[in-house]
Amino acid sequence: MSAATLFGLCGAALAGLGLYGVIVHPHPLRKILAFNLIGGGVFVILGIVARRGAAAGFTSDPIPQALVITGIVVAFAATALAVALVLRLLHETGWVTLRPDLAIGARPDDPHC
Amino acid sequence: MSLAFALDAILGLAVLAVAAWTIVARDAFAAIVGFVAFGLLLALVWVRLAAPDVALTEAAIGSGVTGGLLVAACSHLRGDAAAAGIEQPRAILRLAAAVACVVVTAGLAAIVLLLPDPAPTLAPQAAAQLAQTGLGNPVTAVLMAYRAIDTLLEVVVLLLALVGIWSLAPDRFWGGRPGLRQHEDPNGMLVFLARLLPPLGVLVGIHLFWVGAVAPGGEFQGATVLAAMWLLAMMAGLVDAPPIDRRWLRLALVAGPAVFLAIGLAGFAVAGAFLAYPPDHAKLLIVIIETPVTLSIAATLGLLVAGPPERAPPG
Amino acid sequence: MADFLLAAAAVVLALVALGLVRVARGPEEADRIMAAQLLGTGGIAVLLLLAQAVAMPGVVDVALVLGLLAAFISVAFAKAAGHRVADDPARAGRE
Amino acid sequence: MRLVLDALTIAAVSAGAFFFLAGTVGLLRFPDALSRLHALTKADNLGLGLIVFGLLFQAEGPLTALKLIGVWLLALLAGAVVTQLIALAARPDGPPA
Repeated sequence: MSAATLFGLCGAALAGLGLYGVIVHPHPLRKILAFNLIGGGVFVILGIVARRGAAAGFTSDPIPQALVITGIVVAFAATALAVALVLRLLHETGWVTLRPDLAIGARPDDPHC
Repeated sequence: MSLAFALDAILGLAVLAVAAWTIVARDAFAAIVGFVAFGLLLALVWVRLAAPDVALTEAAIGSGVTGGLLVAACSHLRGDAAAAGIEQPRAILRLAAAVACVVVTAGLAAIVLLLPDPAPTLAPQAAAQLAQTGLGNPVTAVLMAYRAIDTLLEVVVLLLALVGIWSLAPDRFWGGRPGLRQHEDPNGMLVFLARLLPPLGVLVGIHLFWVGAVAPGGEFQGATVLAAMWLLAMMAGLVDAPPIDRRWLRLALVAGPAVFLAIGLAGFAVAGAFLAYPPDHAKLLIVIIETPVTLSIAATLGLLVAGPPERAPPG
Repeated sequence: MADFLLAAAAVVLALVALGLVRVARGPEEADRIMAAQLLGTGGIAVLLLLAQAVAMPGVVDVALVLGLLAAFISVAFAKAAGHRVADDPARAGRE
Repeated sequence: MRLVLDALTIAAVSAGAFFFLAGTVGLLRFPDALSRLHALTKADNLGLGLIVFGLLFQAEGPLTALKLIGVWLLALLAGAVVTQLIALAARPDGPPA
């Protein structure tokens, strides 16, 4: 088995693991972590596409590489925004869950103090 | 089994083990440590896939800055107050999710195993035009010349994310400083590191930005190192995050995209298309774009980690 | 020579990866951070060995960046862990 | 000449790998946080240091060599400070009197 195939299967497993975490983890911060695992897996699969596309003296096809670099940066931006949303939710409600019975105002005290 | 394959197998197993840990860990902090280790190992994977540019990005952003962001969030969310009101999913749901994810993994694995041979590639096309860009690094050529519009939009996405985060600030804090004031570390060691490391980091950042034209590196990698050094100085309490309504700050944030856009529009006049460079000046223009873009990205990344303003503006 | 360096890289990687068991075992935050710190240093070593073994000079820059960011993240971890320990009522008496 | 350099590299890199072994074993086997930290610092400083030292004999050109040394000094500096911070995190009351 070639290194590309090995890491490709690795990426497939990462995407699966991450998806599981996104579904079953009740805590939003852990969901965000798991989501980044999915991203990592997808990026690695793109990476082996680039690796297999090595040609013209390049050890790896530059176009998928550029895609992945853009993807990593955008994934970070999305993560930062998601984290900010979770923290604001905590400020507002004292909870990090969206259960309707725990809506805004259900618990006035702020755990930050 | 060859040496190289043994190395790759160890690496792959380690990546999967750490990833699994970030999912199963009880404590969020432990999971985040695992995630940072995951990003670090992923950077090694990218080196093994002969993609050092991506390895740089993963090590800098995927592991480093994202990790810093998550740790900060974790210490905000500590205590059971946050965890309260969260109910664990029932076993049946977990089982269903596990089955679904196994199916997804199997599907992706099948795709990986059935990838066409010989693999399709755009490398020859990228190589053919490389000379015209005056660049030596094909990845930078894709980011800054062939698909410069993607990079322009990427920088804009970073800015939009920052606008989104700032707009989450409570009204009373608008125009204030992000985060909580960090007091200088009493025993001074952190201050010592935060005084010594940033100069080196700035040097490395500029180096990455500069060699990006001909070797692995580029403005995103360089900017991330600069942002990390800024954040380190903030953590040590040497500098404070700037109030978000400062004009110089806003200028620093938009300078990169503005210059990028201006040169892109100028492309209509000089080369007949948006973001088209006249062949003999391509590299010069790319460097003119990259310099402010690097600074803007660095400022944006730093503020993305710093988060929304949490202190009321003075006065 | 390349083979030896590749083997050395594999050995060091296996060792530091093994050390990651500490991330899972803990028991304290400090222990978890230690494993990450070891992985950081080991990762730098592996990168330098690979850069020489597969003749990819650019990889040395990756090691450089890894060193800087590992320092940054370790500081963030240590600060956060310090706060968490300080807030831990069970250990408040030691403040 | 080449042979001598290769021999030096093999010796130094092997020694470095040994210190990583020591660091890992210590991290996994030592009883308390501070002694584990002590083991970690050995791998941090000597392990990487010896590997860099070994690679110097293979480096083509002084610039690569300088960069290698720079990486090591960086890791040394960061490691020294970070391990202290970790120790404080392990004992918020500072070192025992």
